[in-house]
Amino acid sequence: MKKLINAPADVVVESLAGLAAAHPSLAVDLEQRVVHRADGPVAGKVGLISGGGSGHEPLHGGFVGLGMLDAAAAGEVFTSPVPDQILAATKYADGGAGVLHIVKNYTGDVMNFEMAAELADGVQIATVVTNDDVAVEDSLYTAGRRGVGVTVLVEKIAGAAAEAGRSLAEVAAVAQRVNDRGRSMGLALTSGTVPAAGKPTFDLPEDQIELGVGIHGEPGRQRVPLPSAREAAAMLVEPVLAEISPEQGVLAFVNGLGATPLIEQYLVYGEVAALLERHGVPIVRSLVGPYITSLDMAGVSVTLLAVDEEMLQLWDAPVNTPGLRWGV
Amino acid sequence: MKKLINAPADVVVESLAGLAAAHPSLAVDLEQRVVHRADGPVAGKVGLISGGGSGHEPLHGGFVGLGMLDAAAAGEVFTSPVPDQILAATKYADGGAGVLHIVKNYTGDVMNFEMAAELADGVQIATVVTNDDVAVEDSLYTAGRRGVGVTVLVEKIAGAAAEAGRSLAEVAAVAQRVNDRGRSMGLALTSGTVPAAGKPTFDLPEDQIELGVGIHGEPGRQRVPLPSAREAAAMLVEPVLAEISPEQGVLAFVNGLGATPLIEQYLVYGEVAALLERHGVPIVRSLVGPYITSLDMAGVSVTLLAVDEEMLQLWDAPVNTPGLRWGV
Amino acid sequence: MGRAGEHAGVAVGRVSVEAWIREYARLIAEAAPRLTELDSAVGDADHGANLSRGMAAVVAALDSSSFDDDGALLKKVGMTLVSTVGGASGPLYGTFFLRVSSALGDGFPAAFRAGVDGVAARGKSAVGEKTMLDTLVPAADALEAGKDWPAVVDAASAGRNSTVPLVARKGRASYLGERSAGHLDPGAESSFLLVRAAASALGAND
Amino acid sequence: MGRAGEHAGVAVGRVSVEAWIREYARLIAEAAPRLTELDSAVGDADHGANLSRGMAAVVAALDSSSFDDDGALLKKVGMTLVSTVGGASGPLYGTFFLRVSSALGDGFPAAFRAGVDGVAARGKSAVGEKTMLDTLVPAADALEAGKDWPAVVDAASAGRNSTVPLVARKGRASYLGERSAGHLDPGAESSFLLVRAAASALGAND
Ligand SMILES: Nc1ncnc2c1ncn2[C@@H]1O[C@H](COP(=O)(O)OP(=O)(O)O)[C@@H](O)[C@H]1O
Ligand SMILES: Nc1ncnc2c1ncn2[C@@H]1O[C@H](COP(=O)(O)OP(=O)(O)O)[C@@H](O)[C@H]1O
Ligand SMILES: [Mg+2]
Ligand SMILES: [Mg+2]
Ligand SMILES: [Mg+2]
Ligand SMILES: [Mg+2]
Repeated sequence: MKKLINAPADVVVESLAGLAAAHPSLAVDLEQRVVHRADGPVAGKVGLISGGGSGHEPLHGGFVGLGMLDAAAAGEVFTSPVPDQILAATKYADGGAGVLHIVKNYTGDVMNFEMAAELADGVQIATVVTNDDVAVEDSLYTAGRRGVGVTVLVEKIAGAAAEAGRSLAEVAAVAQRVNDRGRSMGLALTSGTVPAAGKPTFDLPEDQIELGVGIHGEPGRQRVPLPSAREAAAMLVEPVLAEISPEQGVLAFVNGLGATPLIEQYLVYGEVAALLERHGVPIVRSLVGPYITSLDMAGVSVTLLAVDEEMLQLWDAPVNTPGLRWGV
Repeated sequence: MKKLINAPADVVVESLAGLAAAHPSLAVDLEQRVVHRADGPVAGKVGLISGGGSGHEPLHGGFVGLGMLDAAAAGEVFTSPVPDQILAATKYADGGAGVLHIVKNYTGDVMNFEMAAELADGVQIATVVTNDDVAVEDSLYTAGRRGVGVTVLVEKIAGAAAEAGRSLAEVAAVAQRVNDRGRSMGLALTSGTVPAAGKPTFDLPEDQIELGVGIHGEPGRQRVPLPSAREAAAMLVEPVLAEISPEQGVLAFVNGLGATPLIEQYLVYGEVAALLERHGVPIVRSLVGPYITSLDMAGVSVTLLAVDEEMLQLWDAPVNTPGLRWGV
Repeated sequence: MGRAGEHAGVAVGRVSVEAWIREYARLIAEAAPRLTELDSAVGDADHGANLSRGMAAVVAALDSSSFDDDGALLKKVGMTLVSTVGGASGPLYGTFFLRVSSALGDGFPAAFRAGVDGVAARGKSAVGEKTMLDTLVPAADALEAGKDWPAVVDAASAGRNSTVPLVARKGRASYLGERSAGHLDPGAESSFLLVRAAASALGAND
Repeated sequence: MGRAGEHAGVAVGRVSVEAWIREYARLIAEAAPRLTELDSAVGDADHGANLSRGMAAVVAALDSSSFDDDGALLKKVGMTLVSTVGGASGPLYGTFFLRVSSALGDGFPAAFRAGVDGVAARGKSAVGEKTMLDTLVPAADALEAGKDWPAVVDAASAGRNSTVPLVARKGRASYLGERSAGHLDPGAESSFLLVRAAASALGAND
């Protein structure tokens, strides 16, 4: 395993220390491994927190700041944070107007956030569970669809709603709506390597990809021969498009999973844009880059959000975080 | 070779098409493979162009926009653009106040920009050649130090100077000063793969790194055993620090070379910051992320710029490009 | 309990509860690479790292504190696991020990059953979904049926092995659908170690 | 020239100049993987891709245009290489052909020398720095000395081989310092092909 780390056990906390050193607008509680706004909690504003396993950077700590998250709890690599951390994040975010928990739908995340919410007396909590990954069947007999790319969009849009002074119920409602109107699908060319495991989570032959892969290196549903970028775009876009209703166009988000260079991400975006044009679906906003990653996995995911006017306004509102910044 | 592409020969133009589709503020001349501001040329403003081989994204096309470059010429992967392209970029950037050519010091880049400048009659041209890589000895008997990380800082700071209405000579002078006061060094954990070559440029054993590597996969001067992040930071910072005079502190830039995840980049940044603190060198600005990459190479580089008040003001000025954005 | 509990089949006492936990920690530390390996096939390659981190914290807590009774000790174990493991197994094993702690007064088999029920409630899961419950439920059944420790271990082992052909319906492995069949569930394996640890530490009292 | 130029040693004519270029294109296409391989060791793994892209464009230009004379044809070759190759070798080979084109009236050996001098001027380089000049300069010397084509090829080959032990002082390979020794320079190899192509196309007129 080749990584620029000291010891596998120290990766998360040392990386957070670096994040704090690089961004004076953020504070990091290294004990609890919680990133929070240095100027928080913002009195009277609904607080937004998220959290999850580490290894998906910039998600979530890199999305803390004005117009997005108030705090983020960083678990071990690919491991949900524990209730204590989530509780600490909740307190850092609590400006008296309640706190929204944005939870990616994984058994561990859901249970740990549940336990934290049970313990957080005195703070009004609402929870939105993101579950946008169409690679997973949403059935009563599974853990349900995973939360992936749409989480970034939920954090941005709900963050803007909170910054605009909306109530906890309103912020939760728009977060839920973004989740409901967004879907994603990803593919991997190579596996990532968890530092503590020391070797790639899975092996992929040189001529195959893992279609429908998760962001924790969970194998996908299917291995298929290495496609061209054009074919890959179709494999990702078609199943996503089948599950959304883009009456007013989409926000198209091509996400790099970690080791895939930007030149390929933009190339894939070009294919996605061409394909959507053939479908007559206008792209009204776009996002291209590594925003929700899976360590050093090579691959991309595509998220399409069927936007409405309100979402667009909130998307365009100022945001100032290490990972996303505009308007300020 | 596993890449999300269609055909190796089409990578550059198809990726540029994706860049243009994703960013309405940019226009792309796909024939000449030149990215330029959609609102350019800006009358009366000094134009800034750069260019070089592709495979270093977001450099340079991702740095076109308000407060940074006016146009960028994209060569084939790791191959300098040709004079025709550089000439086309020069014309897209020419608002009547002259054009600054920002050239990374590689034989091919220097010669092609030279030929373009010879052909560009009617446009006043100044050239700054960046050469900040301390891994290469600067001697009359070599091609000289390579231009690497400092190029991003030159483009940002000189771009702000041009946006502020300074003359060509003034913009060139500040660009030169940034180059002169900045130094870099990089290391690779793995080689990148040039699409047309189809296999990694070099092989590195699992327990070794290439120290002093270039951004084109040029092997470094030395192979050394895989260091810890702390040791790696020292290997990069010490030789850089030895060649700058940071009286007023530094801008510290930890750059991911492509496949190294952000969690490791921030971890390395933390080590760099701790080391600089031990040296008594204050960090007054920072930048962490994959800004000048080398396809899917794993590794990082460190650039330290000995700033002054003027550079800081220009650094903080608004910039609106796909790769760097703030204040707008 | 505070002193040896009497019950058909198995008995458990103060020293042996602590011994159970310490033996479990030892087995987890030893098995961590294998647990992570199993989790690589159907999950995210962290089950061994998660549990060994948690059980190391538990051992540290045992080393540095004293407890009024077994209930207090097991409560500490549960809270420590909740606070240090994360992922799915943290809340699940944490809940297990918290529930065992509360129900110890009813004897070990009933307390074990309470723990297992806690896992099912927290995980909204049941036997046959390819999880740790496939090990834990047969072990609880055997304990309540008054079987001796070797028989309890056998039941746990058979339950664990039953996960191999199953298609997962809960946890990360469920994302794999049919492809999850053919692999041993990592949580079923770690739960087997929990039962084996109980057998060697508590079974000594038989 | 426009018609066969007479000079000691080698002669060159209209058809054969075009044949030289076409033969060079053929050899480059064939050798591209090897050239890129050589460039992997000391450079950035693109020399074969660069030149084969350029020479394919040259062939396309030859196929679609007609030229008044050899000078015009070689000028087109040079401009096409400048416009399509990029990197270091584009300006260098481009300049080579542009200079040869201008000096053709002085006979092939003098024109070849002019091309080689152009490379040295554009590259600010000289023999012994582990570049294409190590092939081109001995070839120019042999041509001007009136050697026949086999001897010119020998001289080019010896020059090419001389790059192996050299430490590079120009181009990307110079970044390697001492580690550049022990590798054949990719440009020295592609220049050898240029001379070999000349020998088979132009040597036919001997
Ligand atoms: N809903 C559930 N109910 C019971 N056990 C579960 C459930 N979900 C997961 N598990 C168990 O947890 C194990 C995985 O634990 P671990 O790898 O530590 O957590 P994570 O899946 O969050 O990475 C699985 O092998 C399975 O036995
Ligand atoms: N200054 C120079 N003078 C002469 N030849 C040079 C010089 N620099 C490089 N070369 C030649 O160019 C070759 C490399 O060409 P190529 O790989 O196409 O360009 P790049 O180095 O830009 O990738 C080298 O092998 C060398 O022979
Ligand atoms: Mg996990
Ligand atoms: Mg090159
Ligand atoms: Mg796991
Ligand atoms: Mg080259």
